[in-house]
Amino acid sequence: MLGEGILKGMAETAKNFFGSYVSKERLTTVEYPEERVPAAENARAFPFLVYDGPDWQAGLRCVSCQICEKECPPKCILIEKSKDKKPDYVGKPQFYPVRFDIDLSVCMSCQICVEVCPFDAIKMNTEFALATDDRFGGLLFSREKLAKSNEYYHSIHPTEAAEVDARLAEEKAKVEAKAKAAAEAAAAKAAVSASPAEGGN
Amino acid sequence: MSSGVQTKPEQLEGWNRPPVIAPEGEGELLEVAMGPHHPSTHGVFRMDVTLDGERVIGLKPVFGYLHRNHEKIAEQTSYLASMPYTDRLDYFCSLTNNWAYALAVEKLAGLDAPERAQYIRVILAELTRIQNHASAVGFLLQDMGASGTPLMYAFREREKILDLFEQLTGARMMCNFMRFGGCRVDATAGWLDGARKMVAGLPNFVDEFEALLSTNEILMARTQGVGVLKPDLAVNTGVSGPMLRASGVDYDLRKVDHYGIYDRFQFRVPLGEHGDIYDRYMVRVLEMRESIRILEQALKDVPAGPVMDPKAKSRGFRPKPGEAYGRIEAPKGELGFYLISDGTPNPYRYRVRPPSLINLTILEDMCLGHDVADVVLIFGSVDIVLGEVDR
Amino acid sequence: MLKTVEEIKAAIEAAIPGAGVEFVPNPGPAAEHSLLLRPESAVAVAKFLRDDAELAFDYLSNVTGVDWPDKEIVEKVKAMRITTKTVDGVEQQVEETVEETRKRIEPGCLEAVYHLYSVAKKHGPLVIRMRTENRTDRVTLPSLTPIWRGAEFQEREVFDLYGIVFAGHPDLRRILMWEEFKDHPMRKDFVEPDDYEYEPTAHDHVLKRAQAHPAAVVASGSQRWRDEGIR
Amino acid sequence: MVSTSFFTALDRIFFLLRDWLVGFLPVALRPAAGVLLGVIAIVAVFPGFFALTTVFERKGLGRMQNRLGPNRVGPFGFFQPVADGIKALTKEDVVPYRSDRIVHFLAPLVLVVTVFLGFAVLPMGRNMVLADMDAGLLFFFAMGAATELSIFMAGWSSHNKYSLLGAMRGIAQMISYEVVLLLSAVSVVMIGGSLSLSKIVEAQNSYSGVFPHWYIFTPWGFAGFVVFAIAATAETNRSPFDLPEGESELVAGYHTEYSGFKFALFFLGEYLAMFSISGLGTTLFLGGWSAPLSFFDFVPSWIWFFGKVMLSIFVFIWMRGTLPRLRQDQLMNFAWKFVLPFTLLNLFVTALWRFLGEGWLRWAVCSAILVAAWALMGRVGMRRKHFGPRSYRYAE
Repeated sequence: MLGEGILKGMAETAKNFFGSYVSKERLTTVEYPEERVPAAENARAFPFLVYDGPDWQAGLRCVSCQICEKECPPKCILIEKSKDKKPDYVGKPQFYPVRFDIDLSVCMSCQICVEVCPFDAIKMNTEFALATDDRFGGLLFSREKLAKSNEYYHSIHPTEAAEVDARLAEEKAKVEAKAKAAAEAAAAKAAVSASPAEGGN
Repeated sequence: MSSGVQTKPEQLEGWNRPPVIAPEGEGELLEVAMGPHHPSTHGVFRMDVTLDGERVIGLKPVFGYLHRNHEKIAEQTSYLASMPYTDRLDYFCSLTNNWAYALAVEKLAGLDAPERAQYIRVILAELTRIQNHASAVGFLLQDMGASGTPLMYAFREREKILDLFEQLTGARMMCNFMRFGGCRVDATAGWLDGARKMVAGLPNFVDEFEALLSTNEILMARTQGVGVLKPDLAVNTGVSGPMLRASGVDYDLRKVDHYGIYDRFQFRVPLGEHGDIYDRYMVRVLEMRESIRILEQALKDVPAGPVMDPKAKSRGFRPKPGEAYGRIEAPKGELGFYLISDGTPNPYRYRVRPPSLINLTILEDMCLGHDVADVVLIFGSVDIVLGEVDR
Repeated sequence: MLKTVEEIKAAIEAAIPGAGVEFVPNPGPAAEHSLLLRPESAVAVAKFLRDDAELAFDYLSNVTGVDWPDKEIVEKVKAMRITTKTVDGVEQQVEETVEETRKRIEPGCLEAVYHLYSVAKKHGPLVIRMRTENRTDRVTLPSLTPIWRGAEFQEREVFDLYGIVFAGHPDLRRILMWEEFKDHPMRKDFVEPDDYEYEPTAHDHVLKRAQAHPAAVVASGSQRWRDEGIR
Repeated sequence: MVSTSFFTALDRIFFLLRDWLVGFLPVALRPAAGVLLGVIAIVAVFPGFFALTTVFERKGLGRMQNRLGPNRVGPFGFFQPVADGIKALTKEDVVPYRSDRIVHFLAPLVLVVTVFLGFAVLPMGRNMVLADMDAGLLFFFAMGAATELSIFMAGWSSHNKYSLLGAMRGIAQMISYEVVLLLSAVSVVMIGGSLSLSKIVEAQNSYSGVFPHWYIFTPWGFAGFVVFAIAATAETNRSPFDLPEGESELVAGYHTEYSGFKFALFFLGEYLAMFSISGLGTTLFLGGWSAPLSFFDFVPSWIWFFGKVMLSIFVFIWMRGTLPRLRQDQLMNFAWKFVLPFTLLNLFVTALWRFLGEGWLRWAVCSAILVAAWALMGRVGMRRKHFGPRSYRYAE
């Protein structure tokens, strides 16, 4: 009969009208500034630089290899390499960035910098509300603004950060073991080379 | 450069132009520019419509307002760096765009995604298809004047699917998830459980969605017999996706090309008979049901294993010289990527075959002789995203 | 089942004598070999491909252009040269192998690539190509839009972005760029005009590039930009 | 007894208020002042009602669409219309350069004035009618027809293609449905025997046991009400008959070129028309201000009237939240080929009802005729237009 479909549809909207008062399934709205959905663990917004230890300048993991700068699709990263070197987390002397700028107004949150980074130095933040009224440079983040502690990284991406830490610790252990072995070998060698001299004495 | 050589349509053999519709009686014709700022052009799109009263006797689509030369950008960056740009083609279905591009590069470089990655890809692609079809139908009904109710129902479900995407890929729309030879991260058991729970609720949603308007007399009167596209013309025009199947042509790349692991799943391809707007609407709704079936099967047994081909590498990726054309059944139609490699880290030629653009070829033919109100519906039933049309 | 590209080539040549179809191999893993059509016979071949009962390539999936700029090829050529030498007081003509470096310019072309599938037989793809004679003035190719309507917008796009003129296209206008735009942005030698739609951003290396630009103008295209002052 | 007199007083509260206020004036001025007060009350109350309705509409639509609706301005968003009003008032009033400025200016005024005039004859409570004309129904329809003029003025003067198309659609639609609206009211007049709206309400204000004698509870009355509701929706340009505005096709139809307060006036006019037509429908078919069950008689009559109007407004909103829009030719076809014949048949059925006398026979006969006619005409119409549910095949 003419009108059947219309009545069916009206029944459906009526169901939703009343349903929205009782069912959370139907009324999915989250009233944003007052209540927030907790960020998913994988969520990504904009990149930041990880540092270990208390001093961000000393602990920055970035060795200024500039791979991310090259791979960044919108080319929003600018890195200036240092002239001198400073020891990294395993104690090996490395370059460090004297300038590391990310223009977040250009960044498209694609995470490719994170993927290509061999040093786990750049990670994605979950903070997305970065609006500013300064159009020229308000979103140009420099090293100071980008540097976030490893603890912060643990707080936003716990699983991932634990994995990274384990990997780094493993590498460090390997390097240390190697260094120890090398040192022992050197000591042994020294001992060997020293012994004739001793004997000579 | 001159604007090229113009040949009159009637001089061309096989040129399947629509019949020229003459205005009735006397009086002036009305030329209306629908767009670029118009409530139902789904973005910045213009249709220069010539009207005789309310009857359309001419229509020229005009686009390019969103053109950013995506292909040129891709030719100037590495293969990997184009991946996030593909998200922005059809921003409703970034994951299928990812897949199409990854598929083309895999073909170009001879990579293969491992089993588990294939499953995850299928799950994500079908979720994408459901949310795209739901919103496409919602937008179509919105164009019909249904005050956004169906659209809001579609968005309600889309919200849940996007939540899943965010949990897995980190972003809701610009997922940038697939990689050449696999997926970027693995799906956790918790995520798969969440997806199962979500999928279990989907049939309910489709039922509700159908009850709302599928048999509504107004909808049937508005859409049946309007914007008819005959199957042979559809094939000749390169129309693809639900629009082609609504015209009754059995051509679903998931069945034809056997890409991914679609061979393993039981699903049917719904076909329309009349090729009108109602068929396009219903084919989309029925495809959602089939997608749910695929999802149920895919989520049942996701094998364990790695998600990346061990041969694949993210840095210094240089495929051998050659070319490849990879295409998948994206929600909007056949999405293809044509790549030529010259052995350098950047593709020599990178081409997107945008289903939205090519499905628009036939827009004028479908609209001629109908009312201006129908133009909006026919356009809505094509289901385009301007990000993909203009690239 | 789809015949191999060589078989299709043979079929075309049997059906259309003098079609002059050339086989273009694809060295990559995809191994999608293609056929190079001659512009004169392209429409006839395309019609055959579409209408042949066995091939039935009724679905044109993808049309695109490729730009192959003029290439300077430096190659070492071993040449036999006949030199006159005096051996033992007798002048003799001796053949000698000399290695010499030659530079030659391989003329570039614009190429249109078509990917064909068959909906009826569910096979494909068949890749066909056409090449223009050069990249400047002889850039006309026959349009395949009369055979496959699906080429309509895509050929317009190729015309717009590459500048291939498709003879026989019913409505060849720019499609993505605006009508007044000069030059063809997808060509390899296209130099982006840095100065249009310019607005200062924090991401401002563009400005420096723009200032350094006039020296870098190589293509006549961007010179034209400059001359006509489009901004 | 105290309570009875209290409720009587409450029922007459507006009269008491008026008499008290008028009492300060000299006797000669009292009748005129009384009328003036009534006019002021209507002009003040209904825009307030409009403001409330916009919030309820948006919240109701929101709930139907599983959203919250406006909830930012004031408690539960109830001050939203205040914000909207301020916005409309402070907005720039843009008049297109090539428009006919005078007509462009007059169009919203004509709309609002004519719509307000319609309220004069509506009995909003026991004896609460501003001008109790003998031909009140006729006056109401005359005023309703004048709104078409304003729509055409707006569409024509804007010098905009969308406006023109919208206005053309509006005129065609409103004239077509005017016929249906009138004819469906005629059946009430046939039974009620009067064109005076107060008399029509009085005729319905009696009870069998506890149940009222509203016209909607008769077969012809129900059919008449359905037709009246369809025509009223079309007349007020509400969804699914909102073609003159046709948001997705014509941007905003005849008021595309209006901004600021003129646009707000159009908006006001649309809602006022909705109230007045709901009021008329209530009066004709839903027993006007009479109570739905006899023992609720003590509740003030005006509460019932406004309650019923609110209910019909809710139905308007409900339809808007559900239904897609018709197309122009379908709309006209529906009016002339379906609704009009059905209304004519309903007139015949009404006459039959009148002369069959009391008893179950007239119920059975009249219902059967109407149901059969609706089903038959619906089926024939759908078959002629080739639409209906479909089944789909699958390729394996």
